[in-house]
Amino acid sequence: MPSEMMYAQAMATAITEEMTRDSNVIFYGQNLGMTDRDPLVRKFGKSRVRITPISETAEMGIAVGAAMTGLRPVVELWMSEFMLVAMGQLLNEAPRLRYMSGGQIKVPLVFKAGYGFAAGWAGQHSNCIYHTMMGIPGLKVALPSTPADAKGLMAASIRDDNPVMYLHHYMTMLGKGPVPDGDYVIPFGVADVKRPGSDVTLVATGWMVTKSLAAAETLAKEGISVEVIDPRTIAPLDVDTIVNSVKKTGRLVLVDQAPRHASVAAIIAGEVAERGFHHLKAPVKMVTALDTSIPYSEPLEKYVLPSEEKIVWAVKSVLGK
Amino acid sequence: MPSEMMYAQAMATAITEEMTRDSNVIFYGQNLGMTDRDPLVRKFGKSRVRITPISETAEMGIAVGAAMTGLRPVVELWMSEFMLVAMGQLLNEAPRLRYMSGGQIKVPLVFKAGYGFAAGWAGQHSNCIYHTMMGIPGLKVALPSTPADAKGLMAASIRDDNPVMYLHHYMTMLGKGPVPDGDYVIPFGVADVKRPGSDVTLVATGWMVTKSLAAAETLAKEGISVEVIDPRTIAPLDVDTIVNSVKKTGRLVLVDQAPRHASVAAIIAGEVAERGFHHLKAPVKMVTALDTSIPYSEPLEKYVLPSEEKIVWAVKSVLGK
Amino acid sequence: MPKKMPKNNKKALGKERLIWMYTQMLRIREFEERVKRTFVEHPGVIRGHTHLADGAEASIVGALATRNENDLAMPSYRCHGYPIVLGTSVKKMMAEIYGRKDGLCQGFGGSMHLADPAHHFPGTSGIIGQAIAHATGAALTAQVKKTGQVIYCFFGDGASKQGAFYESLNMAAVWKLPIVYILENNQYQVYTRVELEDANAAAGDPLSRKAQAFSIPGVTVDGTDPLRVYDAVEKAVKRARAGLGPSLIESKFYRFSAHGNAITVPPVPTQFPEHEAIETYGRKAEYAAARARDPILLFRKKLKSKGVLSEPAAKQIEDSVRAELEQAVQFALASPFPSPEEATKYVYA
Amino acid sequence: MPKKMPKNNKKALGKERLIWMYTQMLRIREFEERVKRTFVEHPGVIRGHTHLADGAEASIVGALATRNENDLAMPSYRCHGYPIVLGTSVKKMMAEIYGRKDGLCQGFGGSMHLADPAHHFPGTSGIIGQAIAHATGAALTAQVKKTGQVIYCFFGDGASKQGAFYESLNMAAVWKLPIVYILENNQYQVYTRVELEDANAAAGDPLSRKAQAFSIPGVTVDGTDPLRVYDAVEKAVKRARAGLGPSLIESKFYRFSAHGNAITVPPVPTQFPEHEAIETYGRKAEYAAARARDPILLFRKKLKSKGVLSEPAAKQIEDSVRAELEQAVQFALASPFPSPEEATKYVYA
Ligand SMILES: Cc1ncc(C[n+]2csc(CCOP(=O)(O)OP(=O)(O)O)c2C)c(N)n1
Ligand SMILES: Cc1ncc(C[n+]2csc(CCOP(=O)(O)OP(=O)(O)O)c2C)c(N)n1
Ligand SMILES: [Mg+2]
Ligand SMILES: [Mg+2]
Repeated sequence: MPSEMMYAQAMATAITEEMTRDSNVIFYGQNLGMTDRDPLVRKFGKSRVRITPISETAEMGIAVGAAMTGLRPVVELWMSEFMLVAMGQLLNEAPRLRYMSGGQIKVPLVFKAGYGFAAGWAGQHSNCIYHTMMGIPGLKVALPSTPADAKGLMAASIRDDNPVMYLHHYMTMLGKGPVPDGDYVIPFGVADVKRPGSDVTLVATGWMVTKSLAAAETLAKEGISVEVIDPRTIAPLDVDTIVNSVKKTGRLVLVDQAPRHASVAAIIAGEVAERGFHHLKAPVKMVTALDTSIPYSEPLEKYVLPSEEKIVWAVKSVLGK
Repeated sequence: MPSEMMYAQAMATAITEEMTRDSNVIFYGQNLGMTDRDPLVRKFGKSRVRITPISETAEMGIAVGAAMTGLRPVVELWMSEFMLVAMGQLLNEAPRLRYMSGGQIKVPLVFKAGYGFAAGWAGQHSNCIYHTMMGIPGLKVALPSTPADAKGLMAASIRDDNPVMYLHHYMTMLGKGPVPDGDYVIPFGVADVKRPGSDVTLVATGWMVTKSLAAAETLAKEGISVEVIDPRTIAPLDVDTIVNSVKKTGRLVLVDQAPRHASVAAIIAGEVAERGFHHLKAPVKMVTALDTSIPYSEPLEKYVLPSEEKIVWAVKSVLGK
Repeated sequence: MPKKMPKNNKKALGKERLIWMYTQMLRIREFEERVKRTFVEHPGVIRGHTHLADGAEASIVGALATRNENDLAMPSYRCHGYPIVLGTSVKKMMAEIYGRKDGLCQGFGGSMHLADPAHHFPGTSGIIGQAIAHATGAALTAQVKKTGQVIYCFFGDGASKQGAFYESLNMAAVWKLPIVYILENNQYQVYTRVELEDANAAAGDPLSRKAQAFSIPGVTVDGTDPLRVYDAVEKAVKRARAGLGPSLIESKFYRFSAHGNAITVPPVPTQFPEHEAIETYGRKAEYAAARARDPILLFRKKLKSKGVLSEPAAKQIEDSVRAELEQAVQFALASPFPSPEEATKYVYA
Repeated sequence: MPKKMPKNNKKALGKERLIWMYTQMLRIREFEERVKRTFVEHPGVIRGHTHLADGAEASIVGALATRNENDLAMPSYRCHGYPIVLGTSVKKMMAEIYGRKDGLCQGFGGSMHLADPAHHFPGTSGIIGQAIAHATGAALTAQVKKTGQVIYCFFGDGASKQGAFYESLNMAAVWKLPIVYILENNQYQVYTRVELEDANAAAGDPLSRKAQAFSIPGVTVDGTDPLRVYDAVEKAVKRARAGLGPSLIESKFYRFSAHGNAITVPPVPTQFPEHEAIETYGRKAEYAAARARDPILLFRKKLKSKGVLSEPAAKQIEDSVRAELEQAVQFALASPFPSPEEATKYVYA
């Protein structure tokens, strides 16, 4: 029985459910569980729900060590850019230790962070840095776009025996949608067709899914049928579903909130150039952020980010319209 | 008059020449300039040549602050993975401060680090992490493959008014080649055709250029003419030169030491899927590292990295052979 | 109303300088009040995240009153207070916070990233601890170029738990850089009380004890009294200028507003919540006690009792500050937005 | 030859335990001698970067002699010494360093990344400071799961300048985690003498003073004497086990070999250079003095003078250690390489 709930709530539900299911799951981060009145503290106690200083290297490194020795930490890191001060733990510790040990240990942990807060947070708080986490063997990366995916991927992340980067989008936090009750786990590496279509394949993640679906709706009114695919996890990345869709449509538009060379869009374009080339009837088209940092002022910020209009234009352009 | 010198020497020469030219250039890092007998200390003094603790965040952050206020720091960071503990300074401070200030300040600095040491350094010291530095507006990234490029790009990096990541390849350090004497500055964003050819375009950086040239030589004996292009800088990335070559050859092989989704190869493939699609006669082909961390033992390490044989095979495959 | 800092001729702080200090404290307070009122009076005009300096006035002004003309101030994202003291235009500051073309950074930076290098304010970072390293780098420039400058580096109690703090102070100590580290202990980092996250505080020790890790002087000072802050910082500045290296000063005061405006997703407009002491911990008495020790009230009282400030003079300063900031708000509201295409400027120098 | 640590029944260290300690010190030394000889006798067999523990024997053994059966040891990349004491097979260790199939990590890790979780050695990181956080996380597991374990976290003087050190110790102190931090001050980080990069050392203070930043106990101990190390660590372990939180112990000794094998590009084979004291600084006397205080010689002398160790017993131990390591080298040399396709194993659990 699905309930209607907000994206933020869906994540919290999954964390609570997993903590109930498995006493090895702990949850900590800055500015959470301050007092005994905190609901999670009340439910799970101060040993399993902890507040941390502004010490990302220790927060993340402690999670690695705790995961190596039998816990399953979930770390709230707030904004993904904050992790940049401790990127070694994400890219060069958590995903490498098992491999270097010849498979003797595992490092099951979840780093949770938001991203892409395009609401006047300016140059250092609004970025998409997921490209830094791709191509890191041993690391999985989830990018849910809907409340249901938010829950299902959080459950999957916590149950996974590997380090997982769970990135939620700030602009979708208050969005509502149906979320399955109880055990609901979405496998990694399985893209979701958010809207079926036949003329053009469109791939997007996070908030860009919302924008792309709006664009698809607009285009439908003009008789253009767009298939919107959300990879949901970018490591592993479900290239097959994308290539199969291109086989059908022959055209591919990629929408990404990051600047072009920091985008999943470019990676997918590259994959399709290799694996889907013969199906393509037109060049792929990428709609990404412009090559600037994110400016503070609203008109500037709007200008550099992908918009529904730019997406509509791109879809038409691959159709030669 | 070019002199024959080693890659390592070419970098050092450029640093010495630039420090001589401009007294605002300073040079520091771990384990350098320990004593008064050190040649750079002797030449430039202990104020401009400094030894640092193992404090990458401070080393890099101090460079940012020094650059904001009038110096041009060059920081020796040794292995690029060491920077991961301080990645915020590279990705979220140095390249953003000018933009956020509305152009009031500039941050001219060079972070120098080696990478890709495929010589038994195992899981945390042998990686290619340049993909993390792409798509970061405000940041330039140089990846010289020859002694001449090593010198010319170092001079360009130090003279540039922006933060520059200068990545040298450990496996090419002892390689010799002709290096122009005196002022020699290679502009950013200009690819170099390392070997002209007509049948297939091959793009590679760093040590992969060496391997690709060897493969091209082998293929030449079989009558296959390969054009080897080295972008030399990946931010900015000279896509035009690559697309123009593909216009001529119709075929593209991309060689990269990083795992597939952490590669420049995938980014270039994406760009060509958009901008060079109509010139392509066959799917692009990427030769990258396998999706593993780098293992210690030699047969394992060899297995996961691109090799001359894999490159030869890829070139033949895009030719349908 | 004195804007430029009057010179100190005698050993003690002269009347002019004291009045100047008081005025700057008022200007900071009024600026922040107007920023805060903007959320109510003009919802949506200020975007993102804004952090106020009310409560910090004595600490900021006491510290900066010790500086020489060319010394630099380098704080964190909670950055409104300092440039006001350095002589930056409050009009341009307000316009920046409103995202306008006439803003200090032409709308590119916003509240967290004010920058005015012409007024010895090179710019700030929104990422905790990182600017401590930047300030240390500015001190390196001063040392290498022998400019005689001292760098004033400000950061929070929370920031002192970031590796950057520790690494920077160690390097500054080894290199004897001309810098003074001012740890503004307002006892909260967002919702977190300092004893929940700081080992010194948890043990009942002052945070200035961290100075021991670098074998440098570390003192704790009452940050609600600008004169005590002045004394402590002056000593540290002298040490720095003499080439003896950095000091750590813990300045204790209380932040009066919530950490920042509440975080919401557009189109829900942002507002300022209650202070965390009340909202999270229910510590109403703590908050009331802190407000009773408002540094502006205390300093006004002291100046009056010393005969430095008369009632009419106080009134006149208040009026002129109020008028100045009213103008700033009007200027900012009237300023146009930058045109969108300008967004691609300033990426590269 | 006693491999498993004998129990301590009395308050003082008994004879059996002392002999065991001495034996472990010898085993570490002989292991490192054989690793080092490999560079000469079998050039190219060891790849990458290898760091030796000769000089650290007393510190390692003195510390680990205090442990309970389930306590974990978590050091850095200079990791050969500890697992030897914990009971890891030296054959498998040598085979790992030789990159062989029978290696401890099947050739995936090499010298810097030995791991043997079955023997309380979860694994190491080659990136400075990062493993201090991992060890702290292991202590969190012990606390949350109430295992009663204490974590022994080892790292170098150089590593104590990495933000991870500072952040980890603060969190361990606030959370009162069961962990003992052992700062192995061998006075060098690669080429750099500690007073060139550490503010405490530059001021002539001990590095244990850093403990003040966390309001935890900090002591400095002579790391060439296993009994002094034992005493200091035992006290800290008791404190940790009692739930009172971490301690910082600075153990001072001298590394006898160069930092690691020289860095070259293949096919030029790697070798061990001279110690940096001589090669970089020309301090021959310093090096000679340190060698004269070889912890193994000192401890042997002490045990003999106390009547704990007889000459024939010493000879017998030496012979058996030598034979054991000769076997390890032969085992490693005879072990096959892993087959290439195995490289894709172990990426994901
Ligand atoms: C690396 C990093 N982690 C987390 C944050 C989020 N954050 C912004 S302000 C802040 C609190 C800082 O507290 P403090 O240093 O005491 O300064 P105050 O706000 O009290 O002036 C936090 C945690 C950040 N900006 N950067
Ligand atoms: C973050 C990082 N920076 C630099 C290095 C390179 N490095 C490896 S070992 C080492 C010296 C460490 O010295 P110390 O901590 O004193 O340990 P010791 O080698 O003396 O045992 C350095 C700088 C690294 N591995 N990681
Ligand atoms: Mg605070
Ligand atoms: Mg050392």
